[in-house]
Amino acid sequence: MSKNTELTYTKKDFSSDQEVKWCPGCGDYAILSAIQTALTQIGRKREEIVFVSGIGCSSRFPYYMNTYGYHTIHGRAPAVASGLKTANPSLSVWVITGDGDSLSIGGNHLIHAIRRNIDMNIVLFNNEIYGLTKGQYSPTTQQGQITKSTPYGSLDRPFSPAKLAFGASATFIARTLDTDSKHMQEVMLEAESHRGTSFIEIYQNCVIFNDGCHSSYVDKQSREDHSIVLTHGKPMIFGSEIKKGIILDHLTPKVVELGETYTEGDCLIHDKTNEMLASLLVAMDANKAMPKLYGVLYAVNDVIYNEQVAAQVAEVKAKKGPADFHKLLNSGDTWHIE
Amino acid sequence: MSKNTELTYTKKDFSSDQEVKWCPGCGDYAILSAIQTALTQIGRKREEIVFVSGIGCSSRFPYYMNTYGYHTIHGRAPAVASGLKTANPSLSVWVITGDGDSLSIGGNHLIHAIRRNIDMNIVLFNNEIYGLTKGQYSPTTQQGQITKSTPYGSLDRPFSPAKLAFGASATFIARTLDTDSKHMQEVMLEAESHRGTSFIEIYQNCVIFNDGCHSSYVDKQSREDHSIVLTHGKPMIFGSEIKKGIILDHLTPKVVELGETYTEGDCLIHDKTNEMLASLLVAMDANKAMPKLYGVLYAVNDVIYNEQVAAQVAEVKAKKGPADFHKLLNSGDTWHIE
Amino acid sequence: MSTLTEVESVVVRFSGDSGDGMQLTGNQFSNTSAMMGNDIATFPDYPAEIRAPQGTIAGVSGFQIHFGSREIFTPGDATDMLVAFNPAALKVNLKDLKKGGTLLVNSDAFTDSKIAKAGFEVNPLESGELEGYQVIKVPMDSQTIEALKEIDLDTKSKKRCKNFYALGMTYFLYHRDMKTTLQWMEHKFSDHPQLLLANQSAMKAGAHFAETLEEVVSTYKVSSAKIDPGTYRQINGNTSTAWGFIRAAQAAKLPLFLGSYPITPASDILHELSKYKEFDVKTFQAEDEIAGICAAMGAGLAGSLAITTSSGPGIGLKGEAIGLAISYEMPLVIVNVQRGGPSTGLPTKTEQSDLFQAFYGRNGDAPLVIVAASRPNDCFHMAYEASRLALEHMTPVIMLTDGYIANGTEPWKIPDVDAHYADIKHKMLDPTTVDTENWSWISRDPKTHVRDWAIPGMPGLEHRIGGLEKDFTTGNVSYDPANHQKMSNIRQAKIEAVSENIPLQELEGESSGDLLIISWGGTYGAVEMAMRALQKEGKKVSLIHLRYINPMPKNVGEVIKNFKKVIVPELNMGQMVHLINAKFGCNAIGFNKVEGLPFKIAELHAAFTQALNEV
Amino acid sequence: MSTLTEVESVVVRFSGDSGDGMQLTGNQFSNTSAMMGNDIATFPDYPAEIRAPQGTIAGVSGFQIHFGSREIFTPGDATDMLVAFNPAALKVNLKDLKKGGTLLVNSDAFTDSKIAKAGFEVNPLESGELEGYQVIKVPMDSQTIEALKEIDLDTKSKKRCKNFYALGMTYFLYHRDMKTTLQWMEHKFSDHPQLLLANQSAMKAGAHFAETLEEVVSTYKVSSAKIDPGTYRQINGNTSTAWGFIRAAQAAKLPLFLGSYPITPASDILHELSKYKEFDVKTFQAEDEIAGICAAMGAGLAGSLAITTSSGPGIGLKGEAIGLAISYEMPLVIVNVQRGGPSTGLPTKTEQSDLFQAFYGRNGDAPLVIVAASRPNDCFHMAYEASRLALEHMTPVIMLTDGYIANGTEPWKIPDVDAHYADIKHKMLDPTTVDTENWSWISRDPKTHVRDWAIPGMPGLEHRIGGLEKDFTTGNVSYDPANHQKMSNIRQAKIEAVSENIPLQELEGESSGDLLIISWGGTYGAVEMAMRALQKEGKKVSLIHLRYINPMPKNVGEVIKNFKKVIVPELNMGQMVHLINAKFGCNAIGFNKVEGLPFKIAELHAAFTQALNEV
Ligand SMILES: Cc1ncc(C[n+]2csc(CCOP(=O)(O)OP(=O)(O)O)c2C)c(N)n1
Ligand SMILES: Cc1ncc(C[n+]2csc(CCOP(=O)(O)OP(=O)(O)O)c2C)c(N)n1
Ligand code: SF4
Ligand code: SF4
Ligand SMILES: [Mg+2]
Ligand SMILES: [Mg+2]
Repeated sequence: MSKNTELTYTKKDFSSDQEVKWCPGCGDYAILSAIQTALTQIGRKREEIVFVSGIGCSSRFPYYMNTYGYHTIHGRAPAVASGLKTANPSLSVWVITGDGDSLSIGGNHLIHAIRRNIDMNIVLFNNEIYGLTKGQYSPTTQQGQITKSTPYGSLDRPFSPAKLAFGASATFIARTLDTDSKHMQEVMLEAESHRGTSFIEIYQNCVIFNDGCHSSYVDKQSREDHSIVLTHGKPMIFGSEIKKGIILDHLTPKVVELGETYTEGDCLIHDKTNEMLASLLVAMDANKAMPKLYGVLYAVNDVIYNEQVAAQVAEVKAKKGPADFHKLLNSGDTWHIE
Repeated sequence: MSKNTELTYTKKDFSSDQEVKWCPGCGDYAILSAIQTALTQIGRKREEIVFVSGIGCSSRFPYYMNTYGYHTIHGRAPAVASGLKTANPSLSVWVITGDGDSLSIGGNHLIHAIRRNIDMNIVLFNNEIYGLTKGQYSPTTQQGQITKSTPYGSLDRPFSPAKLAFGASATFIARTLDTDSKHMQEVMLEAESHRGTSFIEIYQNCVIFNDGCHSSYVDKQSREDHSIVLTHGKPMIFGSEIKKGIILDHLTPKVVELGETYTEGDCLIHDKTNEMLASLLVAMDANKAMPKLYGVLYAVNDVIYNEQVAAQVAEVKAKKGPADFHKLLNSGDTWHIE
Repeated sequence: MSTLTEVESVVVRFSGDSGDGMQLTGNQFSNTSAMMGNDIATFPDYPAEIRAPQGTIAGVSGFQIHFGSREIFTPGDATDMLVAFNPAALKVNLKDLKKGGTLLVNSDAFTDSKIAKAGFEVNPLESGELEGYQVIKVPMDSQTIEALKEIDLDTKSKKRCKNFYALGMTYFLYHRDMKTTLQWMEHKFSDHPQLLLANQSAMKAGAHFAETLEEVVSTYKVSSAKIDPGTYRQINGNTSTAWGFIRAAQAAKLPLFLGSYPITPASDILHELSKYKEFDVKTFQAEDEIAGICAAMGAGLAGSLAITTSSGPGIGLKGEAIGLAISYEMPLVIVNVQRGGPSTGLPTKTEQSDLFQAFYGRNGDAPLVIVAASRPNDCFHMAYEASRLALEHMTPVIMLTDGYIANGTEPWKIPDVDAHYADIKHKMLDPTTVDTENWSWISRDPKTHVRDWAIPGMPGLEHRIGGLEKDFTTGNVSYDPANHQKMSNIRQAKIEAVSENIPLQELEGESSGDLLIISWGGTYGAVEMAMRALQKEGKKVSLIHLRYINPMPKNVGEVIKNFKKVIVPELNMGQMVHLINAKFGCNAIGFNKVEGLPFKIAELHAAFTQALNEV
Repeated sequence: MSTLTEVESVVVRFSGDSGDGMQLTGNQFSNTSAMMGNDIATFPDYPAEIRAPQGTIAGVSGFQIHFGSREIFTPGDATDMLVAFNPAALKVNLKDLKKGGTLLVNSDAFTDSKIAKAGFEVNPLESGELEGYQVIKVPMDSQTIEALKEIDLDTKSKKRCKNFYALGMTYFLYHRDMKTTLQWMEHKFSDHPQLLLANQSAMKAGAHFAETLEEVVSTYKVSSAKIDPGTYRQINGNTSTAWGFIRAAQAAKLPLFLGSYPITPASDILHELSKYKEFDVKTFQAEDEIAGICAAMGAGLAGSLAITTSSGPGIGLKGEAIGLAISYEMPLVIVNVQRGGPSTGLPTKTEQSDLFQAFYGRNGDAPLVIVAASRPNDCFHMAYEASRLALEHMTPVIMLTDGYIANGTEPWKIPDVDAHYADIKHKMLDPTTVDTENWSWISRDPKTHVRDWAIPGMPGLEHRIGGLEKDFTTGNVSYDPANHQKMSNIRQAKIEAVSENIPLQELEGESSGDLLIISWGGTYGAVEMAMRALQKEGKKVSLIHLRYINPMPKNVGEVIKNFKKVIVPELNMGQMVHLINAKFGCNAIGFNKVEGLPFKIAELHAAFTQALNEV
């Protein structure tokens, strides 16, 4: 769909009349606000935008958007959205989901939507907990964490969402954080302009059941020392006081201090289109000792399922000519009784 | 479980009395035979071995094994096996599955079993088709392929099973082929000795619905030119007549001819324990232009869910002392009525 | 010695190994008979899904044809003639051959090893156990090869023609015209002149051989039936279902979207629909049944006629999403091609045991519309009806068929679709005519209780729907107690109101009497035949065969009252009879069978007779 | 002016914002009353899952206690006293306060903005709409802060003590002993001496204030009840369920394995069981409900007592696996803590609308055992029974509870588990005593039709099981028609035979009469109370409350015959009544409500009275 530049929406145009019902202080508010703002800039009419969600605190999102919205069932939003987009490729389709919704019960639909590369934006609110059901561990909860269902500590190894998405052949992988509205908006805009499935993970804070789970790399004070904001074509450097960078030691990315031994020039240059680099980045990113990555980790073009479906329909129509039900009924062997 | 070296089984000891009912020429026969043979060498008693499968031609496998066997429902074998192994960690648990069973309906259970690193062997018979239901495309079917459900060609991008498993944080990834019984046996033995989830993909031929889908890299004549048998610590070289090798050009693995410009010494050395190398290998492996990889792509140790569960139970028992139901009943506030 | 007998109807079964081409052979025989003006019904009987080793019981494939000069409703209970290509085929089918029936066997296949594989102790061709049948032993392999000796083909290919050799013999015995098959061969083998020649020659040689055969004691003639004038074709249930949906989408002027996951015996609907992209049909083979229905729902929300297809185990997985569609009050058709259960059960066998699941396979009070097709060609009609009711009433509709009618073929008088299947009035809004300020997505038609359908892309009608309980007026989430009661009531009332939009139940027979038979779904043919036989005997028996299952036609309760006894024959352990008794407070009895096979007319006749005797 | 009245029972409700500590406050009141020898029942009433903004209707949290000197079965219909911490709490709960009842409000919270937020047009404390109630307006925030002015704590923390200030007042009004709560505080705040002092002081100040309050016109005394001697504790339904399973596993000498996925209101069973690893309990939080039941089945195959827990939408997802467990004939307990449906429905509200799903939510004819708990402490017993029947009969068992009894607490006389819950005889084989040569995994007990249980690790008993139909004798895959019928029959007969192993149905009241009430599950308390009231009025009414749902006790049909009329009260649109009518051919009527709330005694009384009038 081409961008309509004549639309002049304000953020308020995207707020529904429903009272927002998240806990005071929940990271979801900031995400809602960032997405509403981003939508004013995508150049799509409000009625062409659809939000689809599963079940969870995060999945209440569509109720607060003055667009079309479907709050479906737990884990199935990517499947509903896949049908919706395939049936009407002219819509701007957004899936809103949580770490439980998308990675636990909905894991299969997530990886299949990504595999098919259906043109939609999947936004995963990762608070590393089941919020709505009051605090059980999720597939992203850290090992050893005490939760409602793990009084002696969680034993599961967590998923790394970016790595999983890459494994499922994602064409667009990005990450952002609920404490940086501007970055969220930038990522949303780039995701919407990507053609194919855009997978966006947002570090989101659940004040009630997992407060501070992301704090070291999202809080303003510590963020710069524990994360890198990736920019295409720019070296991977970070740090507030002491500047640090990522270099490649044989195949292994390593954090080094910039100064005498290493300079900016030694650091890896981010190339979001490089599949092999992406494979190292997502592997590295799953390593807790390494800084977290923000921004667009990976973005490439590949065939898009919904476009292919439309093209195949068009091709068959061109070849077979207009559909004629009478011809169908009379195809093959028929006989006549007088 | 420690290996019992006094067992002297022959292959026949692992054959059940059921007539094998695959199509004549099906690749499944060779796999059955290889696994039966491999089992004579793992040093486990027959009654301690359990095969669990879903639904599909491949999933009929347990019926033919003279061990405990459960033919479950479509896609759910990893979940059943997870419970079985967690409940009784002393068993040798094998999941037999097809590309439809494990990657389509069962995708979520597969990635979660792998994530938890439950100590079992998952053997995926990949024939790139739904055999049992007579020939619809599967998540590994090549794009453009004409199948029962894609008369105009399949539009889905296929999964690369190894890449997906790696994305799900697999600790053991291997691949083998139905035309090489010895290699299959080796891989099975290494998988069984790996502690944690072993993920093994087997290229399997379905003579009826997808005959020859793997032929270029499994047939004896062409195999050597289109695949590499990985050996830990050995350079990645291959080719029947002209020797070829894999080198790393910046980050990108490339095929080169060995001779003047390049020698064996320039080639990548396989290190199955190197996570970063593995991330490049699985990404490369998904590229159809590159040779197929056989052998153990990746094998590392990490915490194992079923062991952790057992340890936690033991720890709690040690701390709390023997369980006493009367104490539980009388815990907290109670009062007495005379 | 050979005699010509004129008969009303004949049942022939071809049976052999999976690789022997039985389905093809059977199809040719039935096409020929249809072209000759007979009424027909067929029953293909595949082996279990995996091709078993050659010559085994498990690998037997069969095709049965019933053709006649009168109306034919079923493929027939017992066979007049069995063509057995190997010992296993004989073993499996002999019990269904009528005493005195004709048995044509390929004696070349009766080697010791094959005889043993089929589970015979001794060679049945020599043991005397075939006494009482008209046995025609023919070394088909060798005779076919002999007949084709002039043709430039390898022996294996020649041997493969033996099915046509046998077909030629059978054509002769039943005075069938070979024209149709010869023409079909010309088309089929147009690129392979040698194969064309070989197959045509084999068939002719077979016919010629039969003519000269001493053993052939009788041939039979079946005149053409008195059939409604019109153009006819053959159709099986799954194709018929697929076409019904295509037509419904056309009539509603909507694109068609199928979200599905393959499962026996429903997959062919997916296969069939995937062929017709020119009709604006999109088929989405999902990662599982849940994604199949969810994708269909997504497409439905976007304004397509949304369909999902499966069989019992897959329908179970769809239950949660069906509940959501009920809660959304959106149009959606769910097809269940029933097979033997429980669990994986008997995937290739027929049964009617998912009726309870259709009614109740979801959490909460979750009513929806249920319809059931009665025979292969009725699938077209009921698929259209299911779509019509879904679209006109904004509700999910479950359509039940079964493996028997899904795979069975019968002649179908091509309907005048312009007259009868032309216009479905769905509830989609024209946004330019809506007072968007005061519109709520949940506002309802006061009589039918049906809501409007607004889809993404329509300006001013943006709205949000979820699976939580909704406020009756605004459609927003509501936890209000009284509202939940109101919404539960309206959901039920809405489905009950569908009874105003379906035909009254037809009653076959007198409107009162001793015994009322209530049947439903794919058992129609056999039940109808059994009832006709009883009526001919002067019994006071009538039939209502239900195709609209929920809600039922308004007059069903009335009809029941006028009979002394009610019997409900079903291929399950007693599901409809339970519902009928609960709903109408009657004491209907069940006649139930779960053998993975359709009813035989004879067993129904016996059961009805016994019920009559007990009146 | 203040009077002391002796009453039989009292209902008090505490209500405020989610953050106001209402659950805690209510719990203290109920513990204290229990300790004082009253019988009690409680009803915690959480807001919908997400914490809504402060002061809104959606954010109201409540806790109701019914305590008395006679047997108490329900938390009470209407309240004698309401403690409202803010305007929203008043708005939500006023309609349930009895005319003349006591209303204690926190007047500090009645600011203009909060009044508006609660949806009042004008300040209800001034508008006169509270006339007819005994209104006690107390500025709780300021008085609490004032009372704690000497204590070294920030104002926010002091304000937080206002719930105990109110509790102190309430204790005074109902002559409750503060001892229990004071002791509890010492334990709870042992690490925070300032908080301990503050909370204790606040409560005492509240009690003291009440004593001096002019407005306080009456105080009430409730004597201790005549209660069975023994040791008591409080327990809610979910905990009771969890403990029942732990005990059953002990009695069967098996490890316990729970495979589950969190869902409201069932999650607490998972939480509870995850605490008791010392009892050889393993809990597996799976990736979804399907994996939850499948993992449980895996553990069951390995020899654990296998449990899975969920609520309606999750149970739907388990349907296919339940079918497999039926086909395997393996022990497995499936708990459904029912909530409001359809679809996501009303997750935090109670309902009984998954009964049909329990019976029929699967493909094929797939019978299993169903039990239902009648009240919080009965969950222990029925969880044990469900396990016992699963293990003794090698069958999946569905246990139904609901949100109401799952969260509700009541006193429980700690049972003599050594006498009554000590020995479950499962079917696990001792491989050393088996004739392995001739053993088949499917061989059955001739009377109960129950098969043996052999598990991996047992030498010589290796076998393969699947979801395809099995041969009756060998257990191998079988497509044989007659065998499928035989297996279908035996699966049904096996479940029916369970009726030999459950107690006969108890009848409360005369064995014949005008009206028989048939109730089931969590409605017991209210139904019992309504029936007793009618019996006191001399009405010929009796009750059977079903806890064994499938099969039913053998005498149910007999009991029904002796009554002129049968009424089935249920929190759904009429499910049990449908089953009863179909099964027993009677014309029972339903009394149905789906408001997400339990029955009130009064509405049942009215409904039964009307039914009696129509006899
Ligand atoms: C079929 C089904 N199973 C379980 C649930 C209960 N449930 C609702 S939301 C949720 C998890 C939510 O976690 P997440 O997706 O991380 O969202 P969050 O609340 O943290 O935003 C669960 C288990 C449900 N509604 N439906
Ligand atoms: C719930 C459910 N859905 C669908 C099916 C039908 N079904 C059986 S096997 C199968 C696919 C098999 O493909 P694969 O796993 O690749 O095994 P293969 O036969 O190729 O070995 C399908 C779709 C089923 N049995 N159950
Ligand atoms: S529970 Fe957590 S995620 Fe949910 S609304 Fe509250 S703070 Fe947000
Ligand atoms: S259909 Fe294919 S996979 Fe199945 S048994 Fe036959 S050859 Fe093997
Ligand atoms: Mg979460
Ligand atoms: Mg396959």
